[in-house]
Amino acid sequence: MMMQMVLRRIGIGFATLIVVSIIVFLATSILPGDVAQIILGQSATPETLAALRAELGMDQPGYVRYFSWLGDMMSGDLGISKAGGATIASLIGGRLGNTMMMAGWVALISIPISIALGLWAAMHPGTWLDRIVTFGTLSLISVPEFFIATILVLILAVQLHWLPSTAYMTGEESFLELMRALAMPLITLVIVVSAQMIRMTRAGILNVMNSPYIEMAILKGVPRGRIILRHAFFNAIGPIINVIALNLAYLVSGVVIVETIFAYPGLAKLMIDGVQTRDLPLVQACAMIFCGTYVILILLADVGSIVSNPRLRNPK
Amino acid sequence: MKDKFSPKSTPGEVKYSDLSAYDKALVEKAVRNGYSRRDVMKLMAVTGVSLAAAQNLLSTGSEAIAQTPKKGGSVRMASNLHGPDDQLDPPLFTSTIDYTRGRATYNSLVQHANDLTPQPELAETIEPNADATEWTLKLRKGVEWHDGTPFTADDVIYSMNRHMGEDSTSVIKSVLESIQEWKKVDSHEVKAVLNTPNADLPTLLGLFQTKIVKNGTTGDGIGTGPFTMESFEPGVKSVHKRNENYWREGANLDAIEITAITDEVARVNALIAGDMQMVTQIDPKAFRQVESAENVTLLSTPAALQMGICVLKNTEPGSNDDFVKGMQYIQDRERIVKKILKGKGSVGNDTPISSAHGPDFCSELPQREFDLDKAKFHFEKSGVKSAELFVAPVTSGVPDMCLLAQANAAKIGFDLQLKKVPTDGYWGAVWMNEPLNVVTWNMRPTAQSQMAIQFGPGAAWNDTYWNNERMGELLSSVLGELDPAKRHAMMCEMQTLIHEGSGMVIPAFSNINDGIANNVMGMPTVPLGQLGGNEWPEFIWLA
Amino acid sequence: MAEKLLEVKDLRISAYNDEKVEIPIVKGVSFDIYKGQVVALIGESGSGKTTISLASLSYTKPGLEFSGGEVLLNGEDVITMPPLRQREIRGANVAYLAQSAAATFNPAITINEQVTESPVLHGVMSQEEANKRAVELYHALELPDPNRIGFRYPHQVSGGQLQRLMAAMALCGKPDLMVLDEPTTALDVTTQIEVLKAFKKVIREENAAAIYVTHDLAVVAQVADHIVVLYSGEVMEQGSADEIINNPTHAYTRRLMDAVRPKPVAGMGTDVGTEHERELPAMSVENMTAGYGGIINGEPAVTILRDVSVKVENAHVVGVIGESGCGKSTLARVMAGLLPQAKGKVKLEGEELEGGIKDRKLSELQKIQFVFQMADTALNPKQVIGDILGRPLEFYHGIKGREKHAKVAEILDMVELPAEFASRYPAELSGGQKQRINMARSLAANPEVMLCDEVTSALDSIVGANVIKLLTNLRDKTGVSFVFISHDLSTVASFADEIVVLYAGRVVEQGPTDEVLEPPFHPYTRLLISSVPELRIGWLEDTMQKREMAVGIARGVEITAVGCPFYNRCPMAIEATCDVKDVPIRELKSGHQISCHLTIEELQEAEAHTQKILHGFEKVGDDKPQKPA
Amino acid sequence: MTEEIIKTKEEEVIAKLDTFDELPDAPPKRRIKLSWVGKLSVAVVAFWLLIVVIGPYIAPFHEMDMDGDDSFLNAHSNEYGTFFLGTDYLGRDTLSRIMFGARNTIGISLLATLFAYLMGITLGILAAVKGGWIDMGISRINDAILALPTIMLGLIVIAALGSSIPILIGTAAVIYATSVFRIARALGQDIMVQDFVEAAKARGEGVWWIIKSEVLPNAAMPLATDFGLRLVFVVLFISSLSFLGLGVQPPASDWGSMVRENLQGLTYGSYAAIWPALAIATFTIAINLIVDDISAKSGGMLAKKMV
Repeated sequence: MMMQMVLRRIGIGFATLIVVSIIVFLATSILPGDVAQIILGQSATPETLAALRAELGMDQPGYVRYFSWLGDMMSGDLGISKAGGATIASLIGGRLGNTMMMAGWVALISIPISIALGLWAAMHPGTWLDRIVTFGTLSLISVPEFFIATILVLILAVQLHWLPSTAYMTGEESFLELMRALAMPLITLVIVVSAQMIRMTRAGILNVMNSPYIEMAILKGVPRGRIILRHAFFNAIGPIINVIALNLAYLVSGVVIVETIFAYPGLAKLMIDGVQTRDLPLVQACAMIFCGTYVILILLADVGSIVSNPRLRNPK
Repeated sequence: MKDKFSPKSTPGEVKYSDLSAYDKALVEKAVRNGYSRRDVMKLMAVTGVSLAAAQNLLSTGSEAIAQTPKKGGSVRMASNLHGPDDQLDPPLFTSTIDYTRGRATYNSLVQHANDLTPQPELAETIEPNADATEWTLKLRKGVEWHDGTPFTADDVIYSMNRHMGEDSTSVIKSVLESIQEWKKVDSHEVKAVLNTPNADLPTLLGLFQTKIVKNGTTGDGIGTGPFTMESFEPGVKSVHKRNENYWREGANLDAIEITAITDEVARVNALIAGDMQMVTQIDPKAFRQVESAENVTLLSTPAALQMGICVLKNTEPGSNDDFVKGMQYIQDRERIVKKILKGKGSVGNDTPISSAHGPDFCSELPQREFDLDKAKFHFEKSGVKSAELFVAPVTSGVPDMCLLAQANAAKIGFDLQLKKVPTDGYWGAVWMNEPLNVVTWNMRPTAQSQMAIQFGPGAAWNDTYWNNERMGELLSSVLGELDPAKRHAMMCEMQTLIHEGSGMVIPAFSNINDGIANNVMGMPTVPLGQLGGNEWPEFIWLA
Repeated sequence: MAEKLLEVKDLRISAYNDEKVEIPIVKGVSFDIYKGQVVALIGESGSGKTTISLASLSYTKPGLEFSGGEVLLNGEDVITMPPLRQREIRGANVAYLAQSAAATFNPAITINEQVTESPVLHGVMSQEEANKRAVELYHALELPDPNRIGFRYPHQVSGGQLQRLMAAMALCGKPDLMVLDEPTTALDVTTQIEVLKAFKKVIREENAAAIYVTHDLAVVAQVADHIVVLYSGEVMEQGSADEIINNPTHAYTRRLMDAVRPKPVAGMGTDVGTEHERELPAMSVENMTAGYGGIINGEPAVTILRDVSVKVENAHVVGVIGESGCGKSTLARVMAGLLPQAKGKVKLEGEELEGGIKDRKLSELQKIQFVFQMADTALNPKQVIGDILGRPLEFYHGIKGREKHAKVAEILDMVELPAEFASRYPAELSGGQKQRINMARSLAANPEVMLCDEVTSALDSIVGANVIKLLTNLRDKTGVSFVFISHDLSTVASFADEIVVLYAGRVVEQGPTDEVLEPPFHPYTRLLISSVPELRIGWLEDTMQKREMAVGIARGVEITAVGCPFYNRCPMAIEATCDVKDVPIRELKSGHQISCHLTIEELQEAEAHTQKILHGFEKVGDDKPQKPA
Repeated sequence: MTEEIIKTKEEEVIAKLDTFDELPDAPPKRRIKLSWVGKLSVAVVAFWLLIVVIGPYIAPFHEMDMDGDDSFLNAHSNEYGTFFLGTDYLGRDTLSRIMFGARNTIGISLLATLFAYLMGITLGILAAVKGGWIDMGISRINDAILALPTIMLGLIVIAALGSSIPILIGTAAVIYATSVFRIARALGQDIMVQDFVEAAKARGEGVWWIIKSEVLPNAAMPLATDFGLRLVFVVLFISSLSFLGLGVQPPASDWGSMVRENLQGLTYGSYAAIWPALAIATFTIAINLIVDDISAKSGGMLAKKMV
């Protein structure tokens, strides 16, 4: 029962990834202006172009390139960056680390905060504190994140000089120095992500709050804290896990703007650069990583909510 | 003793050393800002000296600033662009960040002084033959590569040959076309054989891409330069440590870190917040912010950094001269300089040459003014009702300049549509392809090379496809001409030809605007690129 | 009499709409409850009975507010008490038992935790004590496997068991007062009476007081000491159970009485007019097997119905009865073509029909109409009645425009509703009215056969009775045949011409109503008949002594492939026969069939035996079952 | 006397019963009632929609007139007129640009969202009704697009096809159609198992009739509330693209790029970036509040009963 569902989810995940790979390949191969031209820039002359094109092997038909590319992907060979000439693995390596580190810290901070605040707000619906939380989060998700980020920089870095305005890492700083370097993007992302998750947690709980068993709990004289934490939370956990997963995916792939503003060498920024230099293998590799992460996270979320559901966990 | 690089200076009455502290500071600031006429006037007012004296004072001043350095410390520099395609291989250098890294890591045969006169670097002497068709270069002895091996003629031959031949992917291949071949004379002497006379060869040998790499290498960071490469991550950053057995006096800083912050707002904030000591490309929007911040200085170097609109002559509508005239007359040049460049620039006269080019600039050529009636007249004469201009932010101010042109055109009922395209792929796909597009050119060290590269008949980058035989003759003959007066006359004729006939609209020249922390001293002011023509790594020091 | 436990004085509760206009729901109700007394609040939906009962927990449903009067629990007014005090009394002094245990048990928490939660939270007892107490209650409530059932999750036990577990939950904290809100309404009769029995037993043992909320007088008769009859928030009449039941004074009470169907006995079936006679049966099902999931060589993955044969004569009402899950709805769905059968034939006027709707002709579809159980969900909330009724007219008969309007009015009239309802939305109708519309929609198609799936079970007794009346009229007027599916034997018996008894997907007995309700009975039919509560105080006790009840009940229904499905509950089961051999169909006179391994004679004999026990000596019925000689 | 009263009362009750005038057990469906917050929000949204229509005609300046005394000035006036909200980095009137920008920001988002809904609902309902392989196929492709980071997708498409308003609308529409699809599909599946759909099937109705008159009317309300949220996302998405220089192109003004291009002014007291940011915020927050207000009716009632 449960096993079947989990397996089914995994199957779906794979199917999705295949489709993703096709879309990514097509999407990237419609990019105009070819790498050779980009590399040579102003000095591009017909013969130099031809030479470079041949060298880059841009003359085979599409499907051939797709399958060879897919094959390489499978075997973990991400190919050579056309522009840089370095292997993509080497380019991505460090960036992926940075992205993961950032995502990790943000998750570590924001998830507890969000769930706590979300539950707390759901526990006291209609009170002015609840209103503050709901309106506050609402406002935060309603303005562009680059605005939030810039305001924070102007206050914390430019005016008060408390924090560095960019996430510049030398690589040999101590843990504290590192935290200081990452502070600004961290804060920004925590704010952006938490706002989402708080709202969803609250909504998820209140959604369950309409069920008869909650009324029963009230009629049994169960205190509100326990109603929320024991009776409501465990039934709302599915959607909550899902939201967390989505936000994690966003942290890995969607933070272009924050990375740009804070000059943080993350994967998203790398992909942008890749697009701008028409570095297709690079773009494809990044895209696949992003989608892979997304699919896996969603998969985990699904499995999580399946497992968290007693109906599926222990069959009749 | 090792001889030291210094900008050449004419002897004058007033010495920097005998100025009061206040005046010293003033001079310093003037030098920093790349002294403009305004600065000179100020100086004359203060010190009550003659123009020449003031000029000299400023140059000696800059020398003085460079002369009293402190050792130690390190700086972080943020350029405006970088990516996975960052280069350490000189022939492929395309961006400021590449140039800067090159400058820190390698040397050229020749180096440019603040006033653009070529100075010997790895070449001790450069001697032309009578008709300047064969140049003999004596190479510096006792120079060592970072890995300890000695620098010889073979390295030079190898490096220079990489710009030549069919399969060369060198960015400046076409610029060095006049060189036929490089001959090795002995271990420390080489010959350059030209197919046409070229008095400016020394200048060309100082281009960013002509850095000398070790024989057989393709720019792996082993150079003879003032700094050794500690680490290099394309699109992230590079770290450089002082080269302790540098052949010259050597850099003052222990280390420099070179990175880029692509977001202009973030870049400025980083400077003001003190995370970066030097940043390039300050957008005019941010001038006030930088100037009003007390811990940083806005470094504005007058240069012939042209903000150009290319009207292709080989196709509609550019083939119609009146249309070009119309485009030239709708440019509100004063306003561009005042409003868009916030005064940090100079009015252009639809020629690529500005006062920054010194004596070769044709000041006699009457300035073309903003004149809507003339524009209306010419547009109507041309019969063209509307046109589409492809705009990319090739340099700060250009898009806004086009917006202004559009607004003005609208006033006289001409419909100038702007098609904004991103910079990526621009040079490949739009520039020299679309009938109307925008362009910017880094200032070339000589007026001749500047005009040759853009307006030489059949030149690879003749980006308005304006081919004029007379222009061609002048371009080649001027190189042989050694009499200043005649030379100036020829220069003037060429500029007039461009002003009248070409498809180039150049309403303004932008200064090179960078920001540095106040404690950064001894900035060179070479107008060839960002941050003193990227010459800074070897010379700056921290007060 | 013991001292007062709860005193309700002129209680008033109101709803407030968006304009803050007061809408009184409870209009000044007063009654008392003494220790150890069971007070029944009886009334139909909208009578405010639940609202009143909840007031004793100082609770009102969202949107409602106390607007007057007082409710004294042990002399303390629960309406005015501070929130924290409210929490104290809830669960500790007053416990609530909701109608649907399935919904009120938290699916994510084990039963034991939920049962013991309240007393432990209120510090009435420690977790250990609570657990012990819980297990005791499980025993007392005759729950299977009482020592381990607590560790299960709600979805792992049957509905009847959950209902009893809920009682355990209420009782665990030894409350002074229990509020039982329609606790048996959702259950099958056979389950209902054992749950009733269990409740009564523990209430006695615990000497607890209780408010018993229901619309079913027959049930009340079994449990209540004192009865309060409510109508739209007002007390119509109240008094001791005996008074109310044996000589009600208020007309409304009498109405309620009438709505309670008498014990099903022969001769209740209405005789059929002959003007609609035709030689072919309107519809028939032959040796049909159906179920869900893919069909592998004629056997569906999950078999619901096995080898079923039913005939529906013209202008006849065929009542299909059985417990939930016996497949009676499936039978209707197969006939309607909503679920293609795996085996066997479905015939309309002798013509064999295709399995699925897509393969059936429009005329065939039009002749067979399905009436869904829940009018609430069967009517599109976004369509006005006019459109709902108009559609079949247009769809089958191409009637449009003014003509359609006229026809709609006509049909509304047929179901005794005013024509102006055509412009209303379903939500603006009462349950009964919706149900009429629901049937009217099928009528509009002008069908031969109407398949009515539990159309009355969601309705109040009086309303339900009216619907039945309507149905019979329609049959007589139009000559439509009805297949009337219900779990309530007495309802069916009251007007069906034939009865089909389904058990675990098999037809165990079928025939003319009179025949079926006469001995000999199939053991299961017997069980059903004897389970229907009678409006007679003491009926429950009597019934409980019948052998077949004492056995059977505790076990669940098993759908078996071979042998007799009733084997595991049958008091007369024959080892190694009933469980393995296919069941023979015993033909009695005039199409009366019983499928049982016992011969007619044996069944007759058994019936006599039961009667002896019933009217002979008093004797508790939990001793060993013994086969009749 | 009293007996009589009681008698009449009895008769009333019985009369009621006989005329089948039963009390509706479900109260008549109320139309959506908004709290004062909700009403205010509606006003705000209405205001902006009005600006979308008339903004360009009532704006004191044209969006590309550089008539201000200087860039980054706050409110002032000169021979050209009064700059109520000051000027932007090129000395253009902020107020006018906001008025013009409304058309782009809101207009584009609105259109994009509409198209997203067209696509999402059509495919979603189709998948729900048809099920099987069609459902499987569409869902997988949908998931795949959903898996691609929105900004990335936008970036690639726009890098490929250039940035024009139709392209922007198309891109946003496709990207957000995915989430609409999911909702529509879920709703569709829920509705398809409702009895009244079964009834329609039993009657022999065709798929399209069922979709048209059974599924869509019942899916309308939830989809409508979701529309608001979706719209907000699109507004922010467009703004983000503007941040990366891929959004609406100059001289056309859109709020996102206005915030972007004037951010620098903040450091020396120019509000040129604040006003458009406020415009975005008021619009999006208002919509969110309306949605909250509507959905609040469903949730939280019981929660308030907790002690």
